[in-house]
Amino acid sequence: MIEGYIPYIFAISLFVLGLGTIVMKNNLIKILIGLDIMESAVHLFLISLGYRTGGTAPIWTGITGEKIFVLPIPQALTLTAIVIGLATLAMALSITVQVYRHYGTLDIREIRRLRG
Amino acid sequence: MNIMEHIAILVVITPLFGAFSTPFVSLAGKKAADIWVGIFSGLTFVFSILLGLKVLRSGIVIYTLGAPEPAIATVDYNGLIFPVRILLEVDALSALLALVISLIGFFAAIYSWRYMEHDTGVEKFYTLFLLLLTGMLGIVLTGDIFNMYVFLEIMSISAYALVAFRKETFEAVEAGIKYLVVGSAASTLILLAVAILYGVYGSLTIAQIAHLIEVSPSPLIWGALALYLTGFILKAGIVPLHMWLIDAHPAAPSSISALLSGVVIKTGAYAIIRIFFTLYGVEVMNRALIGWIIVVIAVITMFVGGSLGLIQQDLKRLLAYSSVAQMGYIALGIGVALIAFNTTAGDAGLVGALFHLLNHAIMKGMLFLIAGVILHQLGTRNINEMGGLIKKMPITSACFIIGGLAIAGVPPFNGFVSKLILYEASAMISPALAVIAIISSALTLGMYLRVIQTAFLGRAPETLKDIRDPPASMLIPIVILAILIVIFGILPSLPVDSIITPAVEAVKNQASYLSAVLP
Amino acid sequence: MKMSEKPYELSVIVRTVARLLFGLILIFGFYVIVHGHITPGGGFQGGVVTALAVIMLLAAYGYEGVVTEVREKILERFESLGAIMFWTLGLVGVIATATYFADVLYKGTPGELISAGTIPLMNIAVGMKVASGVAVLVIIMSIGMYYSRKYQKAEKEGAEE
Amino acid sequence: MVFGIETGFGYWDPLIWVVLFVLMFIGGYLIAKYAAQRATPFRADELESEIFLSGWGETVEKDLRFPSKHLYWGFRKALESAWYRSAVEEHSGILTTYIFWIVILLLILMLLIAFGGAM
Repeated sequence: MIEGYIPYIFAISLFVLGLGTIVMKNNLIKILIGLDIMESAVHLFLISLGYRTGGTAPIWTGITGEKIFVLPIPQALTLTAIVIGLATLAMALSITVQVYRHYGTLDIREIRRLRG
Repeated sequence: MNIMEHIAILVVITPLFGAFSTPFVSLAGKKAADIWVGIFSGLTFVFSILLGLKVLRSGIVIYTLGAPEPAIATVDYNGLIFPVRILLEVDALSALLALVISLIGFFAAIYSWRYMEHDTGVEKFYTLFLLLLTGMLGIVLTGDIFNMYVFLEIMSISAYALVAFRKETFEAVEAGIKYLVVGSAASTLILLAVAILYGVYGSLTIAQIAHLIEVSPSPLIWGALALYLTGFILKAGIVPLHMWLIDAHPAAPSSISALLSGVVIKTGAYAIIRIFFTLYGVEVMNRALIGWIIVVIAVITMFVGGSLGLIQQDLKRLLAYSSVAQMGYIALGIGVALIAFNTTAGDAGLVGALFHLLNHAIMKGMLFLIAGVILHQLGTRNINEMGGLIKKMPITSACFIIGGLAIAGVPPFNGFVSKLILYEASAMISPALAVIAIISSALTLGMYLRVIQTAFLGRAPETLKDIRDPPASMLIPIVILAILIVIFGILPSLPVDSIITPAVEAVKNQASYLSAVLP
Repeated sequence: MKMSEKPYELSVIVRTVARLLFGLILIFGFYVIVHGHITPGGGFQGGVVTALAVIMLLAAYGYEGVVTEVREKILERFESLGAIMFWTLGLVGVIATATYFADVLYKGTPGELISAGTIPLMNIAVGMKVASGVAVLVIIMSIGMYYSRKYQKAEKEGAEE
Repeated sequence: MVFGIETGFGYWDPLIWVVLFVLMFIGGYLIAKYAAQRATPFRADELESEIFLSGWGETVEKDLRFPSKHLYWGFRKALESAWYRSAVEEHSGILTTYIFWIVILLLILMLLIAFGGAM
């Protein structure tokens, strides 16, 4: 039953990919992209936790009879996490603009006046 | 509307309302915004005291959002009842943390009145300040792991913005972006841990997950524990993930530094305690292994913080290194308590850790406020450019000397008492630990003696002629915190018996935390 | 071809289409917000759609063109107002002797627009906050672009002298 | 009012410490006062006022200060090459180092806890 695990495998691969990006890249924007990939991996993981085969969106449609819904709680969690991710990303990009204004570069090997 | 009934949620929503109403109030001028923030942080402090009294009187307080009961009967599982709703669960540990947070927050708010007078965009500063308070209070009061993550992010994002607040300086911007990247990486790890726990147990309530872990521990939860631990070790600023702290805490405005060093990193320590002792419970985990991991990290932390603090020239950077060292002491207490749970040593470790947490919040809060006074009056943070300050600003200098000696563990101040408890607790596990702790304490003494000798005693340089004590609104918080240091030093049984011991009992008594929520 | 007087603006086609679409996008955003409790979507999604209208204008007209029409100070007030509205709607539950966030207003029939108590009101509050918040965010970020353009221009003039 | 506190297996009473400290301070002050009365007064402008260091006359500046950076000099000198150089270098200010440590700690904790965490 490999099909059931495919989303998890994707999520883990994405997570490792994002982690690799933030460890290996030197450009600040690329690091932020890596962070966002990591976050998206977790979102994918959360969403696939609530998936049920053949399920529909968990909203009230008025149709009577037997129906399968996907689990709504992971979707709510993911939405919250997306909002938080958006806020973090916006903050990060705003500070990045300031970093560029002060340092004239986005190479993190040169943004290192604080040390020791 | 009975206030005591809703006291738990009021602690969280009072600063939240203050945060979003401040932009409107600041239309009436900066003075109005000052008063408004003072009122709301003061109200939060009062509500925290009331909450603490209620917890001490009637045990764990449960507050469910949107419904009278946390539990709901399921259709699928034959009417089985289990908690699904969002809830606040306040035991003595949470109440202690809430009290410390709102105390330091209140003083930092009053201090900010005059400290931030030369900055622009003060209403945004106040909004972020109150959001930071909201986030911290939410973390310690919530009974739900996903809400803990949400509040953690509210706290972290406000903290990133506040660190980068003085965006005209390169230091603030650089520290801000570094703090942001490592902080969000850690937050992602924590979110992954939450997702794993949700995937395994289908619940987010701490009590419910703890119950299920007790019943059927799955191997996946240990991966979640490692993720959690890494995330919160970073948030707590423990070595080897302390480097953001050293950059970020000095870069923030000083009232925020006091809050960051005093209480924000303590929420990481709180979360570690909560995860070990309540969420996972000591019965299912390999206490010796995990305890020794924490102890080893703690010992390294103490040494790194103490030894590197010794060579710093920048006053706020030195204070940040001292924070790292003191977080090591708190972690040492937690580790000892894990290794020797429910023995004399373990209890002493927990008492020491929580008492040191309280003491360090007071001491480091005060020291950072004083560093801000020096920066405000002198315009420099370099220790070598200061001198003879005790003649120019006697009250501030006296408070700094008290705080410096207290944090270095000199009797009869409060830092000595909590460190003594930690020495004895760790010596019961292994005398070598106590020796390293004492050596690290000596290093801390060295760095504070250096500051006291250079900056406060000796002769004043020619450049520092007309330096005075700061205005009253900056001085009063410092003096009150200094008085608290002395009182807690002379009368250690006062805080220990009244608030620390109930918190320790709450940490040890996982069953009552669970039974308060589970039907 | 002669360079435009306003280098930050896109071509006239883009600008016209942006002007035309502006109202439609706003209406769609409001629709998603208001129907948040009965269809997929809600305050956050609708708010982002609404903010997209402003962002589109920003792309077409540049910071200098938009900042005269959209006051970010007023949008910031709106953002705070949305948060306060959300907070107050939560407090309604406390005042009605239930708990915070309790759903105490008229529930109605499921599936109708006027139903579900305070939830649609909360959606509107969240939509207000998100729409103005995201719009302000992008406007403020584009200030950076504005300044860099100004510096480049100043440098070029300096080089010519 | 209880001043003391149990500390695991010991007992700490700050009141006794404070009382002893005050008593010894007063005692020391009295002894110093007494000695100052009894001692022969210091005569300036004579041979005794000159400082000899290992038999050499030493000229010393008027405001002799003990620079604070010499505090713990031995400790810092001893650990200079073994610890301080590498520790300061490690805090390089490069963001990748910071993240690298997160990954390292995560891997270590994963290995230790995931395979040894369960009781």
